[in-house]
Amino acid sequence: MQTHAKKLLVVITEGALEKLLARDVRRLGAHGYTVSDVRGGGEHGERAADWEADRSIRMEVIGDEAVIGSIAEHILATYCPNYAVSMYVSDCGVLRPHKF
Amino acid sequence: MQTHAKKLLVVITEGALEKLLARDVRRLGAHGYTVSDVRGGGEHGERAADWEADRSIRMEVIGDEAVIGSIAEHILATYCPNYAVSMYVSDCGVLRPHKF
Amino acid sequence: MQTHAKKLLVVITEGALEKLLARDVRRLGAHGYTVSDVRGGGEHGERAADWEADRSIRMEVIGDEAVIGSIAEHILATYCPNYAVSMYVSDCGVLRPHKF
Amino acid sequence: MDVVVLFFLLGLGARLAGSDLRLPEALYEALSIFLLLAIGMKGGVELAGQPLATVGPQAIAVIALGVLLPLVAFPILRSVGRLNRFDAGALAAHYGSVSVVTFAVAITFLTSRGVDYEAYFPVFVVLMEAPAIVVGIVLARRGAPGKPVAWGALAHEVLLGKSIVLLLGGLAIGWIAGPAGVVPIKALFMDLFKGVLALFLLEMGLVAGSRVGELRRYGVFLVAFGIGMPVLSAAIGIAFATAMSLSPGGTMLLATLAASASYIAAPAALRIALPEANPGLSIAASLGITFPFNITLGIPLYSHMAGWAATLGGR
Amino acid sequence: MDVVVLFFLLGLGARLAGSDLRLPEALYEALSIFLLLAIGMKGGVELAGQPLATVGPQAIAVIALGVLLPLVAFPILRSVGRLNRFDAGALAAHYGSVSVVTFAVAITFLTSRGVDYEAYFPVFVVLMEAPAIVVGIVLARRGAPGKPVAWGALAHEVLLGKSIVLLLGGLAIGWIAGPAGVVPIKALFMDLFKGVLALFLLEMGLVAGSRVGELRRYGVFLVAFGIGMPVLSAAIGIAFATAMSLSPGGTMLLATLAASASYIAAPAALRIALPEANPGLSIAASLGITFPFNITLGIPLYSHMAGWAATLGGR
Amino acid sequence: MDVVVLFFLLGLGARLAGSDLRLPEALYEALSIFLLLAIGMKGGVELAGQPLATVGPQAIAVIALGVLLPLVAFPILRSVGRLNRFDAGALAAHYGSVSVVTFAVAITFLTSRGVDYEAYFPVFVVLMEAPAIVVGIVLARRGAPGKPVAWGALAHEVLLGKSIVLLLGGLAIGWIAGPAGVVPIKALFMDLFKGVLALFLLEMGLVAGSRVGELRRYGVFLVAFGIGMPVLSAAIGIAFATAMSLSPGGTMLLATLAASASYIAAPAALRIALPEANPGLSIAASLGITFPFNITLGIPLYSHMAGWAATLGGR
Ligand SMILES: Nc1ncnc2c1ncn2[C@@H]1O[C@H](COP(=O)(O)O)[C@@H](O)[C@H]1O
Ligand SMILES: Nc1ncnc2c1ncn2[C@@H]1O[C@H](COP(=O)(O)O)[C@@H](O)[C@H]1O
Ligand SMILES: Nc1ncnc2c1ncn2[C@@H]1O[C@H](COP(=O)(O)O)[C@@H](O)[C@H]1O
Ligand code: NA
Ligand code: NA
Ligand code: NA
Repeated sequence: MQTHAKKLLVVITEGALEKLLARDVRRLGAHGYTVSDVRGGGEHGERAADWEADRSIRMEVIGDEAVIGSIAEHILATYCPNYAVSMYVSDCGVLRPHKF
Repeated sequence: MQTHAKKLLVVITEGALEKLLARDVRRLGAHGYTVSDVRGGGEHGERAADWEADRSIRMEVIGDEAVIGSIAEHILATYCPNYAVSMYVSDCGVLRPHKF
Repeated sequence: MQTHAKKLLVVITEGALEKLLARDVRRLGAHGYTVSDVRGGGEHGERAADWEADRSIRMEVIGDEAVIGSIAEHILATYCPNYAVSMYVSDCGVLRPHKF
Repeated sequence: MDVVVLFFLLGLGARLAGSDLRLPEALYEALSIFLLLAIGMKGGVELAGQPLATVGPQAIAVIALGVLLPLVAFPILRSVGRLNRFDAGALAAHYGSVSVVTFAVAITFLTSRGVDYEAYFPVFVVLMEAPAIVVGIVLARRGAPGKPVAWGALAHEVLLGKSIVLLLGGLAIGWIAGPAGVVPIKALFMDLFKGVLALFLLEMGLVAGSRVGELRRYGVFLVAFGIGMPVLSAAIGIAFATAMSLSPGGTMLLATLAASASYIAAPAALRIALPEANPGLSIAASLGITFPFNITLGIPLYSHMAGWAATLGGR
Repeated sequence: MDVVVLFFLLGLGARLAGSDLRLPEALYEALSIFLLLAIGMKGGVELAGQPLATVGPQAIAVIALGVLLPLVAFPILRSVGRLNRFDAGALAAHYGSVSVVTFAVAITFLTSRGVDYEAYFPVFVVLMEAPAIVVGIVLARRGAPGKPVAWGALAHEVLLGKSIVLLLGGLAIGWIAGPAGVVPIKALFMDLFKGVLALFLLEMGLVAGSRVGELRRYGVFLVAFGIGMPVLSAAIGIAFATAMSLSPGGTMLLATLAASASYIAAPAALRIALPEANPGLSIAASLGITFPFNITLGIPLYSHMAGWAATLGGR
Repeated sequence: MDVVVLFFLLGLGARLAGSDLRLPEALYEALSIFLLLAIGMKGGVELAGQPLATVGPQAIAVIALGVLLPLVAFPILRSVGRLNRFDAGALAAHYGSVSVVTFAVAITFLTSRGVDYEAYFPVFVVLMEAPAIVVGIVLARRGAPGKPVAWGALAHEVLLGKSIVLLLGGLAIGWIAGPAGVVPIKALFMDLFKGVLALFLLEMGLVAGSRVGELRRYGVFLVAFGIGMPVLSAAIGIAFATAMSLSPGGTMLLATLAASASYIAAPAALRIALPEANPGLSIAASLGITFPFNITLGIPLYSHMAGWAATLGGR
């Protein structure tokens, strides 16, 4: 199995940002993204997902280091000041490098 | 905390493949798998999960490098030509190596 | 993009443990956690999530190596003997190190 | 226009206007389970009194109709539409199979006009689900290299899929329980039927609205096929109905079944059995064009066509 | 056979035939919330007119029944079944506690036959949920080393769990609002009750069907226990009912409550309080055997048994 | 107290007692879709007969009321509450906009007492959703540095959001179909209305119960504002209603709309348009205090206030 090194960015944040983030990551060069519904807790308190203003999402984006870096910086500057956001980056390997 | 190196394979694809993949990964040597419902977008367009033919899943499999490699190769050959599939591999550590 | 090394712990287990784990990880020093609903299969058989006693969750915790280590040890000792638990640790990088 | 169709237009309009309105997927699934069970049950209650001598030959004719329609559609798709064999086979399968919700709207149309029909019609819905799917796959695979069809898995997927299990289950329950037996559950399954259909159509409008955009990608042939094929199928359905001596209401229903395109059973089955086909194409056609056409203009048209046929036939 | 039971058989049959039919989990939860509230409310409305002098002593008897049943089951499970103390305690807890849906089917059985019963029976359902769970845990833990039971957490889990909160809440609402007060919501909670029960039983059939496979793993004792224990419990329930001077309908209902095995409150509570017990065992028995047995053969049998008891007692 | 309010209290009590009871999110969404459609449709059916000459001027007055209320609230929040401009603007927007469920409870209150009202009132609900949101944002942003408001995106979010699309869609469907046209779907949308409202209030009780804890963090001013502001708004609403010559029932309804605070449209819009505002603050106030106050004590109070106003006005 020959893999090619890419970066994986995971963003956990308020459901209200889903549409904005999906647009942003595409604009900043990602070829795709994946979203799931989550719940959890952090410095902004518990987000139990039990009604609409309380929904959280987890977005996953795979891409080149440069693309992932600029997405992360953008989120840090744009959303982190006013929204509940957790974000981390890790290494991953993909089989079809052109795809990401 | 003493961990043992394993590989984590993540496959994001159409809901229609769930049963087939679950069977395949077991057959190829994985001891288990985990599935969640996701939505997202990629080269095959947006998959909004708003009705049944549009559902996407995210499957996670932990295993030895060899097992994960053969699962990834199998998916690449069998499903990637005709289905929307994203796939990546990363390193992880487990506490109970016999389990995976 | 300047990232700081942290550990990511992923625990996949029975839905019945959600509240207990959320309490435990906070007590052991994590600043937060994220939970999603999953289904899957492992040594304890298939967990199809089709009714309440059969639900599984996936919990994700980001933290310092020491905190993640003590959470993992605690789960290993407390829950692994009697519950269906899968658990792995991986490296990740965060942009705001104080947050985790 | 029936009130339920207004719900479809609301969903369609909301999505085309750019609204994010979504029905939760669990609600969509719950409504479709309800509709399938209720339709089946209604037919089953009526089936009790029917002589097998009447229903048997009609059933065979209906299966033949399901086999014939994809055989008509396939060459059109190949020659006029210039589609590859996989896409042509998949579309032929969708258009030969049936849409249960289109059928439900047709029933609403008839009842609101006081027109009678053979009450055991849900049996025909069940019988028309599968044959076209099989024929479409055979047409696509015939002589083609590549992996053979896993007919066992396909039979499992189609015959034990949601549509057939619930329709057939509803039929069996209605038949066993009989008119008196279903009284305690009438308040749910009968009285709420049209309201539930309205909600389901709202969701279908939202989904159809999302597909309209894709039509541009596939061009004008698909739009023409999505309207022309149902009308052709309806005519064929009326010919069959006449041969079967169905009532005027039943003739219109068979025309509607023929004209309707599957978007539950067929997509699920074909995604597995014919992965080379582009699923976006079939769904854009069946949900983005044919379904809206059928429930707004098609059903009234098929009703007229059934009337003309009756006049021609001197009935 | 009542029509609602046919829905159970449809679900069971579909799953055993290998269908993937699934009800969305949200629908399952919604239906169970509905049933618990509706059953509670129905009882609460009736409770208004009851003298405490009648209900009080009966309530104490019912709690005693809930304590007795696991004490009967435990030694059987240990000696005949050769189960370890944890599994035996867990099973004893499940079988001493009650299944609200089995109760609902029994009520449907009685009303469709026009048999009266003490209308405040839902109070007894609430009272029988918890005691057996506590007794089962004590039996398993008694004298065993290991961590002590967190009784506080357990009380929280059981008393504030879905079943008791919604049954009790429904009772309180029905009691406060009274017959006139609930009229505006009757169309939802009363008229649709049997239809909702039917849908819920469809889901239960699917779930039960998934469990049947596991039975092989646990062997013949579990099957025998899953049928024998309810019948024995029903007999004990009838003895209590006779001592409590319940009506024939009430006698049959108490027999059914005794015979039914919990699959909502007990599994949730025991997974936390008795983690050493194998949850698959209890659920295979209660859902895979006892529930199907009760709603098909058990309820008619308990009705007969109640009749024999009445004849014996010269009533 | 109406039975639907008891469901709210059950949810509130269960959560405060520490129960984990949860309604699935899909059920919550399904219920809210149902309520919005049903309220809209009911109004639309009635709108058919109304002369535009009556409704037109009233509509303008209602929009003016929606603009005025945040202008009253903002200075109070800034000076007495010492809130920053963002939080003050956000709260003003919530309290100037409306809560559809509070409106539904008020309608239930009136119908159970046989009081008439202008049946096209749902039109006013639609008209009062948006203006206060715009005003609140302008108040917060006025003269402040920082990024400009994306008014286009905001209009999209509010005007194509769930509340307005479904209310307006329901209105249009009711209006087009007319009283006879909606008969087939009455069993779902009309007969079940109060039962569905009851279930929704159960969920609202659970959510409100989760918010009560947060109130401690925000202090006594928020509690006072959460009760005082609705009463003040109701008085202003009654003045408007008197000027608009509404019926006593309509006067009470306008008072309730004025008094109610949004928790669907406003939070969604403000989270995007005013991210600097703390969403916990607005939601703690509107869901933790004002909503419970309104449906228990507020609505009867506003009914009395409307009565006094009528007496004063010599009607
Ligand atoms: N240490 C953590 N590990 C995993 N997830 C976290 C962590 N901290 C926060 N989160 C998630 O990120 C969301 C927003 O975090 P916060 O801004 O800290 O409230 C929370 O609701 C959690 O779902
Ligand atoms: N770059 C990416 N990052 C994360 N998820 C992706 C990415 N590309 C595709 N996906 C996911 O994989 C699914 C199938 O991808 P595709 O075959 O590219 O359409 C999409 O619907 C997304 O959920
Ligand atoms: N090798 C694996 N890869 C991914 N997920 C697994 C694996 N093994 C187990 N799981 C997940 O962990 C849960 C509990 O595992 P187990 O205790 O092995 O039954 C399963 O239901 C799966 O969701
Ligand atoms: Na057809
Ligand atoms: Na019992
Ligand atoms: Na207001």
